[in-house]
Amino acid sequence: MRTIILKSASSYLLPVLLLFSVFILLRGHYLPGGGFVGGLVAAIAFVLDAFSNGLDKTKSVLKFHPGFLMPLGLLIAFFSGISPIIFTDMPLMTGLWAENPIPVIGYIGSALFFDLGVYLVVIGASLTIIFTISESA
Amino acid sequence: MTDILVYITSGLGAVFVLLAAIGTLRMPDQYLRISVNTKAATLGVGLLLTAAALFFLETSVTTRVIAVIIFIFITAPVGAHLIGRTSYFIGNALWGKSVTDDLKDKYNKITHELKGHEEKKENEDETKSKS
Amino acid sequence: MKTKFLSNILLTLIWVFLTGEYNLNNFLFGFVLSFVILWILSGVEDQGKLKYFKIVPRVISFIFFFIWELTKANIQVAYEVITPKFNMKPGIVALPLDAKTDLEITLLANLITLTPGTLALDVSSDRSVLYVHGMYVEDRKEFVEDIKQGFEKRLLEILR
Amino acid sequence: MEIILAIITGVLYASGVYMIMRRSMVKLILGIILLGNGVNLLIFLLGRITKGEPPIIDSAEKVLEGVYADPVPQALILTAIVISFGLQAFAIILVKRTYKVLKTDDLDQLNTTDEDS
Amino acid sequence: MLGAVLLGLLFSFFLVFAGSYFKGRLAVLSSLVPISLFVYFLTYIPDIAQGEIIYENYEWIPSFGVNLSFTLDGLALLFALMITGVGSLVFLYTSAYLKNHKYLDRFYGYLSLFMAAMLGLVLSDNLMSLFIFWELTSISSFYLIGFNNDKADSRKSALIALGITGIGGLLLLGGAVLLGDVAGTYRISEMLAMRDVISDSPHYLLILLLIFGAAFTKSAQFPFHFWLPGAMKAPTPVSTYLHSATMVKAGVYLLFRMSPVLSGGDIWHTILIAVGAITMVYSAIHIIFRTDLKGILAYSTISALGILVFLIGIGTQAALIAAAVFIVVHALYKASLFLITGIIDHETGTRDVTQLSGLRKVLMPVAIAGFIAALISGGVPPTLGFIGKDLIYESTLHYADSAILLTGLAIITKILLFYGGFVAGVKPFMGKLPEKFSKLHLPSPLMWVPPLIMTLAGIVFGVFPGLIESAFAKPIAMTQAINYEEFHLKLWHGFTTILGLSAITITAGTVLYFTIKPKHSLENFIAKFDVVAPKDLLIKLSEGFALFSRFWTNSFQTGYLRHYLSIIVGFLTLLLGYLIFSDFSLNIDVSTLADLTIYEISILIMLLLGVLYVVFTKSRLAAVAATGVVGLSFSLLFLFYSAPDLAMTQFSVDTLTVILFVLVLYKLPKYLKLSDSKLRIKHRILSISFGTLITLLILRVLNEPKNTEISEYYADYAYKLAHGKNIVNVILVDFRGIDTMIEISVLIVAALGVFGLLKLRLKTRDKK
Amino acid sequence: MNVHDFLYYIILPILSISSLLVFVRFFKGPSIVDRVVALDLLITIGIGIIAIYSILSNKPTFLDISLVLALIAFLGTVAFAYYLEKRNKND
Amino acid sequence: MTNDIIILPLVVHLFFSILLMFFWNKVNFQKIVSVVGNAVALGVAIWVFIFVYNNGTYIVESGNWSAPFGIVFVGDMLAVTLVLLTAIAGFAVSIFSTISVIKARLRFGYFSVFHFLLLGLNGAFLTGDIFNLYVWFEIIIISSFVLISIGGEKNQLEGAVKYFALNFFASMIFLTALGVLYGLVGTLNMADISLKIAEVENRTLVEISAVLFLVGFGIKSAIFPLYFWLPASYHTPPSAVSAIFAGLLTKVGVYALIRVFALIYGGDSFLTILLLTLAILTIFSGGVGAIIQNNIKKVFMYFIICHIGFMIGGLALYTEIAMAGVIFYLIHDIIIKTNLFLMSGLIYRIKTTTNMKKLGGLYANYPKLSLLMAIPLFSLIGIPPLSGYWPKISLFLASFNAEEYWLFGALVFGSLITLIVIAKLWSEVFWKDQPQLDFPKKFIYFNQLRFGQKFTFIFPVAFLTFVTLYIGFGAEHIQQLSQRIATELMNNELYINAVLKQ
Ligand code: NA
Ligand code: NA
Repeated sequence: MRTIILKSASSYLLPVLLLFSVFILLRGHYLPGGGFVGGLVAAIAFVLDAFSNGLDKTKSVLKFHPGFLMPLGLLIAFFSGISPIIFTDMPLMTGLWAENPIPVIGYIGSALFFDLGVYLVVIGASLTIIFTISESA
Repeated sequence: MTDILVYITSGLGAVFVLLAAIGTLRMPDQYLRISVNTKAATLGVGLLLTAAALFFLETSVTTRVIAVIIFIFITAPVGAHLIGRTSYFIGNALWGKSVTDDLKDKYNKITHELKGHEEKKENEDETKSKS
Repeated sequence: MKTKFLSNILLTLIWVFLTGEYNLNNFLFGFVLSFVILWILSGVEDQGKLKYFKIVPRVISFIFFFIWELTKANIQVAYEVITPKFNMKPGIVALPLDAKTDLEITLLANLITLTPGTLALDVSSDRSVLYVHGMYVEDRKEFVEDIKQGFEKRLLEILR
Repeated sequence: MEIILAIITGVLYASGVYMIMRRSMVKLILGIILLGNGVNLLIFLLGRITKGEPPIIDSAEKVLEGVYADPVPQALILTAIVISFGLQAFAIILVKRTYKVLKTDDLDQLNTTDEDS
Repeated sequence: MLGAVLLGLLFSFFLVFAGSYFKGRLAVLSSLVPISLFVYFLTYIPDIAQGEIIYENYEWIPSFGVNLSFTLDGLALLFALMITGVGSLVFLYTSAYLKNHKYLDRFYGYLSLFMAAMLGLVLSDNLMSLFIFWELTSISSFYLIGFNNDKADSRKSALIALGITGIGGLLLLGGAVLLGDVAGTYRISEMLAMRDVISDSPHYLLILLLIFGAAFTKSAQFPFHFWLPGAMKAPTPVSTYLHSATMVKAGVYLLFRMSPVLSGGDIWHTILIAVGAITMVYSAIHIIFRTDLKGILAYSTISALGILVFLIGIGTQAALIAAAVFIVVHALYKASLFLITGIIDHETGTRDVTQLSGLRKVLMPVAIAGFIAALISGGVPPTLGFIGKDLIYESTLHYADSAILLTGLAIITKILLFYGGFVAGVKPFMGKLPEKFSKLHLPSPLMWVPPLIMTLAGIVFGVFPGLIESAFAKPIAMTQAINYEEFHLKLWHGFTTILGLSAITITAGTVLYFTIKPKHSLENFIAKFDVVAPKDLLIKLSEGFALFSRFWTNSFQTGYLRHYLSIIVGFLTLLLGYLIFSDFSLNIDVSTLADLTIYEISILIMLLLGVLYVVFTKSRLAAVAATGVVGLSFSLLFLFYSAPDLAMTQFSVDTLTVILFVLVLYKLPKYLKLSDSKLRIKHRILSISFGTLITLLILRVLNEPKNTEISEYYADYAYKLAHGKNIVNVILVDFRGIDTMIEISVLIVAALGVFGLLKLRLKTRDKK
Repeated sequence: MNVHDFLYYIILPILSISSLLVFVRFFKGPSIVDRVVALDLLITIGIGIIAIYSILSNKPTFLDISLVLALIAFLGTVAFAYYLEKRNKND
Repeated sequence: MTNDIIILPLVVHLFFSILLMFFWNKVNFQKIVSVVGNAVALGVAIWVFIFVYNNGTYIVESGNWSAPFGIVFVGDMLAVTLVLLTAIAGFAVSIFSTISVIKARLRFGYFSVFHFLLLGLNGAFLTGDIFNLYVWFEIIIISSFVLISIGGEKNQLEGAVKYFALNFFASMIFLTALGVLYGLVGTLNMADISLKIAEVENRTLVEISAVLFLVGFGIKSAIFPLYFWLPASYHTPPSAVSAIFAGLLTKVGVYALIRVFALIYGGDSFLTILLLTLAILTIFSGGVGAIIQNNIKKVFMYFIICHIGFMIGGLALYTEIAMAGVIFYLIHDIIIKTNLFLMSGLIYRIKTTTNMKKLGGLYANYPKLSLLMAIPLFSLIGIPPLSGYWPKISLFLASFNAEEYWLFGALVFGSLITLIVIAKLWSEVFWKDQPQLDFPKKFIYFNQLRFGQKFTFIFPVAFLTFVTLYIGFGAEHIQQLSQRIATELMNNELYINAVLKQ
């Protein structure tokens, strides 16, 4: 859509929304949120941008093709799932946790990486879907 | 003290929201409805959120409330603008008692390009002649 | 480069607000996070050129002006909504623009929209005209002047 | 309370099923969405509902005590929602593509595959 | 014996790969396989004549009790020699008959496969392995009947034959399984000891019916006989080998083999006698109306098979001996007649008996063979046929109360068979040679020597019945008859009733031969009755069945999605309705309604109306917007009922769905009012019933107590062990992390699908 | 009357009634624009309800949900506008 | 590693699907990697099979949470057998795909989705958690949706829409069942459900949940009257896809029915009658459907339905013998149905059609290939001693013992129809002379292919045929396995004790 108003509004919203999405992701283990909703928020931010600035612009803004985020995210989730098999003698998906919590994020553990994988996959998948539709619409 | 503020903000907020709702129901055309609802609701919800911030009085809550309010204040008018112009595209007529429609025939039907230049000149002329 | 850094700091602050944890660790984390986001988004042009010190007092006065307008107009609209008869004289008015940049136009349009009784419908493709829907367009010149002298002028003072 | 939600669930199932039996592909998808919502509500309801006690441990506590909502159905529904989203997204595109190729939204025009050839 | 069976199998496999060498002149070498087997089995005669029974056992699939257990007794030896003996001659004959045929190697492949299967069948002591070989004969005969597979007729006959024998096979499997279960073993030799157990079993009748079904279809008993004349489409060697000498006798063999095990009840005798008698008379009468040589032979074969079943039904030692001897007799003369018919067909190009005469002038040795064969068939002394016929009369004459009836039927049959034998074996050679046949000359000896050998054997065995007696008749009587008594086969019994009956038979047959000439008018006359003949009835039945199949399939598989869905929903509604109302009770706790707050109520109203709006709105876009309302209501509802994560997710997902919809919708046409109102009302009733049942179901489940062990565990350990406080999230990423991993995979696949669906354009040439 | 009661017995009912009123507009239409506007307003009211509800249940974290709601509501409006414009163009 | 041995097949497939996504555009690389991946999966499956065969039921508790609190994977004999069969079929189909699926499809993630599909199947077989089963089902159906519709033209899309709608509905019913079950017992672990459901007093509700499962799984496994989507959709995608669908997709529904009914609802009399009736009608409908078809793919399609009826019938009888029959049939069916569709793909490549009326002369042109194809066809019929024959012994016996003569009749009917229709097919496709065909231009015919390409076409068929022959001639091994599985199924306390470590 060719409207300056939307365009400039969204260019300010985009980074803030991305920040918010990470926020939602990180707090998921303690409060409502998590990788899925976080990923959706991020995806929505980009979709918004695509609506206002056009798809090509949004694509050039994104460092990665969204299609690449899907396997990447799944790979992260996959590795966090099988890391107990590789590094310890525990069954898959066993939580591996750092001894002490770190600030902001809390305990660092494989579950967090898992959620990060979810986050990336959701961004990748949602964007792939929506971008594809927009392109062929 | 904060209790009273909570009463006031939440009460006002609710009233504005109610007004927006009634307005949306009553107003005779799309543009008026958009007009009424955007502000009343934005103000109303802003007040309601403020009430929450006042109630909790925690920085984390307050900052979050501010974030939401700012967000709403940015997005609501943009949304109104978008849906308003769309309404014009799809040919929703103005209320019968409307006095003027400067947008008439300004949109290119195919490209949706919006003319403005001639209008501006006209206006400038008027302004000049006035001063 | 400078604006990037400022945006980075700004985002970091937003992060700190959002999380509500005001400490160095969180600040650093937010900084890194914002940096990453900005890096990913490096295509986005920065339009904001912030000149903090001049702007702050004007912003404050503007906010008060805006709240005043908001309240005034809200009462008017409230009255309109509640009373059984409609006294409005609505219409779409072309508002010639002095605002030039995207940011200026956008802010102006948003403020107009947020003020009850007026709704910024669209900007002409050459950015010369803002079409505004008003509830009370008794005199269109007055209507135009109100906005131009009120919102637009004050806004441009802040932004330029 | 539960009785009303049960009735609404029933309505969602009925509407969903009714919609997927229409001829329009768009209605089919709307039906799928309604049905999906109905199923989520059913799981939610049968997991027993609790007002205002989300299964989140207070920041000061280490275990969840007292009255709290059963987190399991919530987790299940979350998973189901996401999965349904994937399926619905795909279905919507399928409809689009089908329309593009067959130039119809009418499901009744889609019966050549059942004819013997 | 395993080796004997395997030899044929291996040879046929060998031909698949080395077949090209066995065409042309080398083809005759194939005959070495049956010949060597024939010789091999001949060597067993002394042992068997001594009363020995030879067993061989190889473990195969003990879990099923299916093992390769072979037994060689008199009955098996009789069949084995017949199979390999006739087989040898047919193999030789074929090398000339199908000389230069493109697919001669395949033909030999099928033939030796068939021979192996048949050998396996008669040698098996295990009912299951017997069944396996039984099926193998059906399959190999399918290939043999359909050998000329470029002809639609051949293909059809092969199909019909396979269909009928296929039913039989399945019945046999059923019978075998049941019998094995009742007897506790699949070994026939062990079943003998269980004879009483079996006949006392409640399943006895079922077993009999199943076994009979198998035997009657395979051995072409009325009313399943019709596939046999059809199978005559096959090349002559096939007709000779399968449809006279061996395969069709598999059913008879089965009855023969099982008779000591199963003949305990009256029902055994009654059914077999009845079916055998009907078959033998019915098809013998048919002979009169046929003009095609192969048709005549086919019906006379069916009749002969009827006689055998009839004899086994009588079941006395005399009858069994008669059957054994008649098997040999029939093999000798019928195989010869088929081969002779083949020669005639091969040379003259016709099998129409009204067109054929005087062929003795050009095909003398064949005429001799034909004449002898007719004598054997007519039971004229001193052929073995005479002995066979006498034995038949002897057994009917001594059968209980119905001796006269049975003997009468036997005589009528034998008279007609006499007639048939002479029409097929003598008539073509008598009279004047038509001009068009005068240039014919004798084909390769490979073709005419085999029938001559067989017919001569018929005379030799007639003159020296001791050969048959010691090699087969006695051993068979010893194993198959319930109480063995000493006996002797003789050509001359002195002037007895039986001799009188023989004289009547031969005289009447001769009279018939000279009075009734085969005529097309007769054939046309009988064709009028085809409408009620089993074959036509079956064809009608199968056409009807095809029609019904089409109706049944099309009435379900309509192609209309909503039809499928309505059936499925209807089915589910029926089941749920039945169960819910089978013990209906409803305890509604109305008191909880008091807790309802205004915000809940307004949201519920919004939800309800939103849903109804989605359903009833005429605007597609409005419907989509309404799903947004529904999503919002849901989200708030989840929030009120303690599920904030759900609230967020539900709302984001719903909005995203709406966006997708919106992006896609603008290319779609407007809603059309498509379905008719009647259907709509039907669907509404269905949907409402379904929804009501779901509501009732929920209310009933809510009355049950719920186990909270799992959620309590999570509440206790989510933080302590999994370091998270939002338990829902902990479940998602830890307790049930696998779910989530797959869930995101679903998303990925959906995205890949969307991408492919919209981006992939197949060029026309790539389509598939 | 304490804050709780005030919010519970006065504010929430007002908001609920408001949402129903808006819903009526949603029903009436007549233009799709009306419905989109109504939906948007419904969500906005929803945010208000969540704000009050978070006070009542003493769970400030619910406010985050309101942010998600606000964000997504906006996107919905944008999408509808996009759609309507595009459809209009193609006609 | 051995601690997690049971889930290695899952790890392998997930790994390869991720890997393949990273190399999105490199078609040749994808081909090689996918075949290698399937070979690895086959190796792993064999290893897992042998491991469980020797050591008995093996449990992996994901996240180290003991049952019933986490998701457990249960490698009992049934599960690992199916994993092995999946690996065999997957291996064959992946090779076949490299040559038969067009490049354009391969470029759009075909192999990746294919691995996801296999992942889903393996997961469904291995999981011990009912909700997790749902999730695996969903990855299966989304993958199959994608495979069926990508690059879809008219027919594929038509088929896909129906396939989608009905399978989605099935999933919803499955979830409904799950909700009811959770509402009754508050647990999702199947072993735990089995224990706790015995304590539920309201048996009607238990039966209702069973009926819901029956319908949910029944749609997926295509039983009467829920099978409609199958004939409409399975014949439309490329043969390699149809093959994996035919071999495994409906079977996973059957598997779920077996698992759930053996573990949770075993022996309920209402269900027995219901299943029995449905089985008979399924056999019947599949049979009469097959008779009237002219397209060989459709013929095979209806046979899928018909033969599902065999298995459901056996399940309904619910005796050890019957179960052994069902398992044997399942083993046979997976391999054979996969092969049949590969064969139809091969026939298509040779003749450009799968319509029997247009086909002909295959035997004359390709005698050895025809004989190779005859083996699976005969096995399908159940010509002894080929693979389809053996389970019939158990099924017949079980139906006699239960005095269910209608079922026996249906089994005979189904077998007979199979025999007649396949014989007809043979006669039409292989025997009949080739009718005039209007050959599409630019079509690459089988005989124009290079040797290596021909080999790639034929190898999977030959490989599966070899497996079929083994099942037939090595029936002793298969029967012992089936009996062992049947025993495990009929004594569900073995499973429960293994999972809950009681
Ligand atoms: Na863990
Ligand atoms: Na007014």
